[in-house]
Amino acid sequence: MAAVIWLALGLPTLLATASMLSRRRRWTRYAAIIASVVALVSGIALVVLTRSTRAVTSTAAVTTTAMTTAGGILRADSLSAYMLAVVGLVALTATWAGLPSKDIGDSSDSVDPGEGTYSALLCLFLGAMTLARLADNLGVMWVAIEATTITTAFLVGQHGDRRALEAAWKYVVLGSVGVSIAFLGIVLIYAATTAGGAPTLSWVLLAHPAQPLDPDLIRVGAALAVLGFATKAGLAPMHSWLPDAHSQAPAAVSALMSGVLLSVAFYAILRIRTISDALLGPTPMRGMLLTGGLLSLLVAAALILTQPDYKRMLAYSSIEHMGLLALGAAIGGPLAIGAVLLHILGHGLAKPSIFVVAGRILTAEGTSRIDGVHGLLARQPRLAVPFLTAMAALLGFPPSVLFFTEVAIVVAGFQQGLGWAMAVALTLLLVIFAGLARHTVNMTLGKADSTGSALPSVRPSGAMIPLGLALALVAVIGFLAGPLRDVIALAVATLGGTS
Amino acid sequence: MSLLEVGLVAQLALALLAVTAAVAAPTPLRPLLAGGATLLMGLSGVATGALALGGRTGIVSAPLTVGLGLDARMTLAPDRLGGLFMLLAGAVGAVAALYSVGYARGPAGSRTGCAAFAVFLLGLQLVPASGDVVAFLLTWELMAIGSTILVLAEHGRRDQVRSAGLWYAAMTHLSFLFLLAGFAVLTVAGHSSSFAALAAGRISGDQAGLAFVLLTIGFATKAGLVPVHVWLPRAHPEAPSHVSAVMSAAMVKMGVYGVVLTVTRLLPGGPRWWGLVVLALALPSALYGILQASVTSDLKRLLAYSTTENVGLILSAVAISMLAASSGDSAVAGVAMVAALMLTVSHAAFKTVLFLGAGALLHATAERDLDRLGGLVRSMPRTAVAFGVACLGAAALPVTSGFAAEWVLMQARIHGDSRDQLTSALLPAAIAVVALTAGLALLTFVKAFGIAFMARPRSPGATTAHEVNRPMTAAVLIGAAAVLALGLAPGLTATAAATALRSAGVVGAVGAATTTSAAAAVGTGAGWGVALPGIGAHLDPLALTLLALAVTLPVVLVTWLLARRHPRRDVDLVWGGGGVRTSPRMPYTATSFAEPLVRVFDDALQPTRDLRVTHAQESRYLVQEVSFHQHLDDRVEKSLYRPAIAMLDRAGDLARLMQNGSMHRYLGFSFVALLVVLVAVAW
Amino acid sequence: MTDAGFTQVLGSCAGVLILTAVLQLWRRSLSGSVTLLALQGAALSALIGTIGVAAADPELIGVAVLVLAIKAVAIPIVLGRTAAATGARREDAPRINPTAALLLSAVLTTVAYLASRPILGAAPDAAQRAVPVGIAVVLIGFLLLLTRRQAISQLIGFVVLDNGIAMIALLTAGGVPLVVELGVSLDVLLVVLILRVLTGRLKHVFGATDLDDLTELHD
Amino acid sequence: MSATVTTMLLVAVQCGLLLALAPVRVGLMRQVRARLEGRAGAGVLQPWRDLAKLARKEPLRAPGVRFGGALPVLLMGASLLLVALLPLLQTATLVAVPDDLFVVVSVLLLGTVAIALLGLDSGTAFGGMGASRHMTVAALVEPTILVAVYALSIPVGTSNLSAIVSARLDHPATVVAPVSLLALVALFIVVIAETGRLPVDNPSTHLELTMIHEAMILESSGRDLGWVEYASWLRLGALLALVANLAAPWGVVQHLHVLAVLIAMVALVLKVAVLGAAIASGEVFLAKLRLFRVPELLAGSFVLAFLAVTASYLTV
Repeated sequence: MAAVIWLALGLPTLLATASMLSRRRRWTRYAAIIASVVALVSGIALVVLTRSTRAVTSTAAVTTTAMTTAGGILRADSLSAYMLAVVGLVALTATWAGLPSKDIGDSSDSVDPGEGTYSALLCLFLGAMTLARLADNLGVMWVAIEATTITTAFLVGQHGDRRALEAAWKYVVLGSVGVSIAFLGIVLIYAATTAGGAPTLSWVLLAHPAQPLDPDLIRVGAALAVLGFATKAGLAPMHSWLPDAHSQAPAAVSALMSGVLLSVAFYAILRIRTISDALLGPTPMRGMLLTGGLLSLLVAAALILTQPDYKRMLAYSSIEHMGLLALGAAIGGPLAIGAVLLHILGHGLAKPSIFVVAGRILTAEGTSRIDGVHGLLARQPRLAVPFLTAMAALLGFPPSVLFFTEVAIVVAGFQQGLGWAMAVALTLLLVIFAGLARHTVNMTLGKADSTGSALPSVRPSGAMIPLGLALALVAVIGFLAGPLRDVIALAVATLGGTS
Repeated sequence: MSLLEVGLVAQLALALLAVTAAVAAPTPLRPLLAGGATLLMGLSGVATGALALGGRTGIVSAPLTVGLGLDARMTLAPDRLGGLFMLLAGAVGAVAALYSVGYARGPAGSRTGCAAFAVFLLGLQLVPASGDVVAFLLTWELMAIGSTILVLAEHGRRDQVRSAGLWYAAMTHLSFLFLLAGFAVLTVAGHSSSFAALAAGRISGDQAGLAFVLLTIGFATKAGLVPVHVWLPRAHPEAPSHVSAVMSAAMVKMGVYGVVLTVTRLLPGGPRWWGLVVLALALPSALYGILQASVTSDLKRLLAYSTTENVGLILSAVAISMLAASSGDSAVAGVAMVAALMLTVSHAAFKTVLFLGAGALLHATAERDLDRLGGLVRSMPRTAVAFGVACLGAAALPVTSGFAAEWVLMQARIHGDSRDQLTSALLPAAIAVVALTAGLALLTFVKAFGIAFMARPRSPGATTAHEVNRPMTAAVLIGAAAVLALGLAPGLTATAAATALRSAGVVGAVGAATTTSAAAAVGTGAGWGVALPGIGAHLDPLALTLLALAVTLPVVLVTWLLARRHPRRDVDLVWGGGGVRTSPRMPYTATSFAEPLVRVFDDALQPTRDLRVTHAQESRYLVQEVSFHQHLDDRVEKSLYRPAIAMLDRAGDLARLMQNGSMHRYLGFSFVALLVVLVAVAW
Repeated sequence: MTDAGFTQVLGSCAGVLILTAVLQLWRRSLSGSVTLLALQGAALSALIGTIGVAAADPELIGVAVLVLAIKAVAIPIVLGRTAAATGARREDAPRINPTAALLLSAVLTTVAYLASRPILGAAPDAAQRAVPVGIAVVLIGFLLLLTRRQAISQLIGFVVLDNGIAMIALLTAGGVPLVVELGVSLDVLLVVLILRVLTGRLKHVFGATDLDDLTELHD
Repeated sequence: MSATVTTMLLVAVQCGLLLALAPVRVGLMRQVRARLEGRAGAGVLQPWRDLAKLARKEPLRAPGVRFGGALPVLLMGASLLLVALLPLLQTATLVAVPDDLFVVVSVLLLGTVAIALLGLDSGTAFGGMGASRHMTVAALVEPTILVAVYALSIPVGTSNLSAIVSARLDHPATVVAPVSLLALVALFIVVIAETGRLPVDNPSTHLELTMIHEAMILESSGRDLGWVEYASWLRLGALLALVANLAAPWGVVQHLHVLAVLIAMVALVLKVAVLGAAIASGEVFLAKLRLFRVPELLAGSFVLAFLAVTASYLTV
């Protein structure tokens, strides 16, 4: 198992180095895809391994410079393995679908993937996310998450124009500041352990009920850590970087950021929530996450309603989904947490698809304004059909898995006596639905001849297979009870949601 | 695997086949293949529904990744009540599918259109089969997405389609969210998501009340009750006609099914205010719906509003039943519920024909504005006959299904309990409302038929109209035959309704007693009629028809004798009203037909009128041209929804100002959040 | 080192840290700010060193050297060069004038004391008593980020914030594990480098490094 | 002779009686009016002579008119059915076809629809105008009818007209109860409106802008017109007889006997004649209401009916 973990971490780094150094551009095009496959395969391998042993505490790999007292820095359990598989799957969708075909020249939204640094950064980004999933040490997890900011900073600013630069600046400053607050929280959590004489940042030990911890410090620390990671997870009011970064990054990068980067940060929140809940009971975290979740839904609702830009609209839709996840996490319990984990997968598959399509629409239409795009279904069915399908999936129409998770989260909310919060959330979801539906309909439907675009219609290109596969997966995973259900149950158990 | 389970699986398989055919078949064959498969699916729904209605049981379940129960499954397990509605949905779907074979050209016959139609019907047929919350919501949403796609199908032709689709999508989602919340409350209160367990759980108290209100609003939205009806007059006209037929005749009924399911099975024996809530929704809907229908001139919009009216009537019957049950009058409760189901079936029958007929008119003339139709009885005799029969049904005239159903409803009302003060105050008002509704319905459908099919063509399209192709005429004629058959033999429907209620445990105070009373309250009288021994009334339309024939026969004979001696003479002009008879501008239009009514209900309808007078250039005292426009908006939409939407949009614009791009402001958000957390935690 | 002496040194280091932070709010010259930042880094390093010596912990002393190298030397040099490269000399018009900012820092310090109540616990030792100062430094760093218009100033604010966090880490838990510390330091350095590169590009594209220009992306 | 056959025979007698007397009743009313207005009048049999004349004439058909021949027959059939259903001579009704209130109203409305369609079928502006007004009045009348008879049916507990009449015979006091009076007045107004008498419609005018009934039948001629007129007279006769029977139920056969039937026939003729004469003399003093004030009249009658219902709750 240790070998798998090392492989998962090592290969992306290796690929990054290789593509940085390599002069052969044909090869580096596929580096990120290979890295994604590595993450996916190792994730699935770890899922299988953790499942077959059925051990929540599995063997851990210890780094050479390990100075931790107990356990190791790297660790794979059902949860992290599942999350790693999600990263791999989503990254594969994003990188494969984001691969522009060769015949397309330089256009506003395509990046020449042959450029070594681009591939290298993508690989490093993937590696950092893998590390964040596999780290047992909160500190290392923090480092990995901060590393995602560093690796993506240039990816966001890839285009190099004013807007891209602005987005990158905002992204780095807001992200780093937010994550710094998270570090402050982690520091305090660490301080809480010193009282017991065995200081540790190991998540397993912290969540262990026998661990002597200072409750006050944990309360403050967990609150600050969640607040900090909420920045990277895109929860309101720390979300401000997100629409800018998502709308300016190349499609594949926005896809990756929205699909997995947010959920990586959210994964950290989930783990910290477990620590806090084990010691203090659910109340403190519930308050924070409820506030964050409802605020995010509110922000999404308010800003989607009259949003003029479709890439920003999608970014706000990500905020909406993160808000839902936060609500689910606030609710707690096996039903809600299971739904949250599945929602991460479902959203992770649907959102990259729609971001990639949005990127292609931008290429074809030359504008990212909603009122600049008309009658897409009639003019560009190859863009409009996947766009509509992915939007329907995101809106939670069955058979999209998001339908099941939303139902489960709402029911779980009522179960936990949070009916009022659910009522607010449902109201906001209706507004969001109306807003998204309005913009989507205005973009895609209508007469073909009413185009306002001055540009000649560009024939869209790019792989359709990954989009099709991803959306098909979104449609069937709600029903695929067998293996996935067990995996999620184990992951929920890992988060202490067994009761 | 029981026969019923086979039926359920067969529907799924046929739906899959239909979707495959829709996607894979070559364009010329697509309507035939996809429509054929959909037709079969509808028929399998009819068969399965009949089995369930007959009392067969069966469960089909599918595992889920995340489910509500411990075992995370969704189940299909129709009971008798569900069986009736599945039968209904299947029958309507089958007729519409037959029609679509001939009708579905263009957008409605595209790959997406055909596939969405199959999905729509599948959802529709499986909603009443659902055995738990997840299955219900899932099939409900399948229905929603399928129909939304279909409403939007003709988006490339008219611009209104988009706004209609949006209204529809938003209102449908509203309905879904209310249902979700309602079922969540129910699931929590009953500790189970399975309908059987919930029914056995006997939930009561505040939670039951909350669940009831949430579910009722959700279902009312789907059923198109005022004030959540706004999608109906927009979506129905813009959808392809066979889709509007299914939407109006069957999908809207799922709202009715939901209410009946809630009050008879999930939350039986609710307090009296529940009945009042339903009544308060139902009566205004009936009146408002028919009033709007009577003054509109868009044929499909008229039919849509008429749906609101009919659902209002149906639910008023449900409300009477609930009120009667809560005051312990089980006979009336049973009869009223039977009346509700009979009205449902009857409305399904005639509304299918009306929408399909409207589609045929649209197909033949490219017009759906009554003001531009006319004289079609000559060019489209078969459609005219079917449409006429359906109009009789809609106006509840003998001897159609609508008549029998309204008769049962009226009987329930007449015998409604007057023991308590509130009911006795409400019942006469209810009767008056229903009577006015019936009167206006009469006017509306005289207008619809008379203006569309009689007099002279008022537009080029109407002049050159031709009878539509065979599958379409076959579909409308089958529907019309059903309207007549159910009218002549209402005993069939009544028995089916009573049977359906047997499993539901009927409204009422205590399950078993009322169960038998519903069965006892309704029976087939002599022949095929319907008898209500519980309240001592019976009706035999067949005998009535015979009597009518008996008294008309001498008249016909005399006419025949006279005609032999003095044959009819064709002349160009009889009296002619001044000799301008031949002008298509002369016959009364739908707008002018409704004008007296608009004047009577001026305050309620508040039409916007615009009178423009163009003066002659030479003198201001000479008028060159006068133009008069009158426009009737949906008042509920205008005064309730539009301000709300405008307010939301303003709020959205304000929110966008907040996100103004300033780095410092964004940091400020984070900073404030940090301070708040720090202070809150220290507290 | 005596206990009293330890407390004395600890106190003065903490004092320098907060003082440099507050002075940052007051100073307008960018080069002055950079110097203050270097001083603050040195104070932080001294603080770590003091505690390391007191606890006889070689690891901490190593960390102190690392911090000295990065925060007192490397980062100020990088910043100084950036400032020179972009040609920005003064923070002319901060969003809040210095007087208000100074008063605000007093409020923030109060908040810091308020907020550190649960952290201090019942019987705080000498090191822990300085925690509020750390929180105050964090908050003041944030205030710098919030009020400064120059890109470099924001960078400085970020580093001040980070110094505050490092100080809290040291005071509450005696520092974080070395592997984490290494990662964190590397990250901070990289963030500063990236921001430096971005500042350069800002200068190149916008012709200035005034953050008020960055308002093109909005709803 | 079994009860059913007897009942059927009586129904046939009832139909025959009204068929024979309806034109006479019209003649009588016209005669009364004429005399009151100081004219000689055409005699009570003039309507019969008119019918005979119309039967001999050939009907004309304009292009586009499709149902000019069928609708009058339908109208006539509906009117006859109405007559057959009402408890005019006897309170025993056909077992298979009870004289249920709703059935009666539906049959009445069937006739209304037939004549409105006739107006629309003609394709002229007047036909449509008449149909429109006719249907508007019908729509507004319906609530009053139902509520009024509902008020009458509450004490009896059934909506069967024969049961209501029978109950009034058994308890004559109920006839003068406030419920009954209010309901009867309401019903009377409704009958006036539905059958197109003054002040709702003027049956003897051809002034285009005010007419309702005449506008619809302008295009009919020959036997078609004959049927339409005959049917209208029949309807008015039947409804007047119904009102008369509700107001003064005496004479209606409860226990079958040949003499009783004869008495019932005489009583019916008398009641209708008196009522008709009363209406006719009343009409002399009335002017036609403006069309758009008709709803006020109908609303008034509705309120009366509604009060009747409320009163019925008070007395029960």
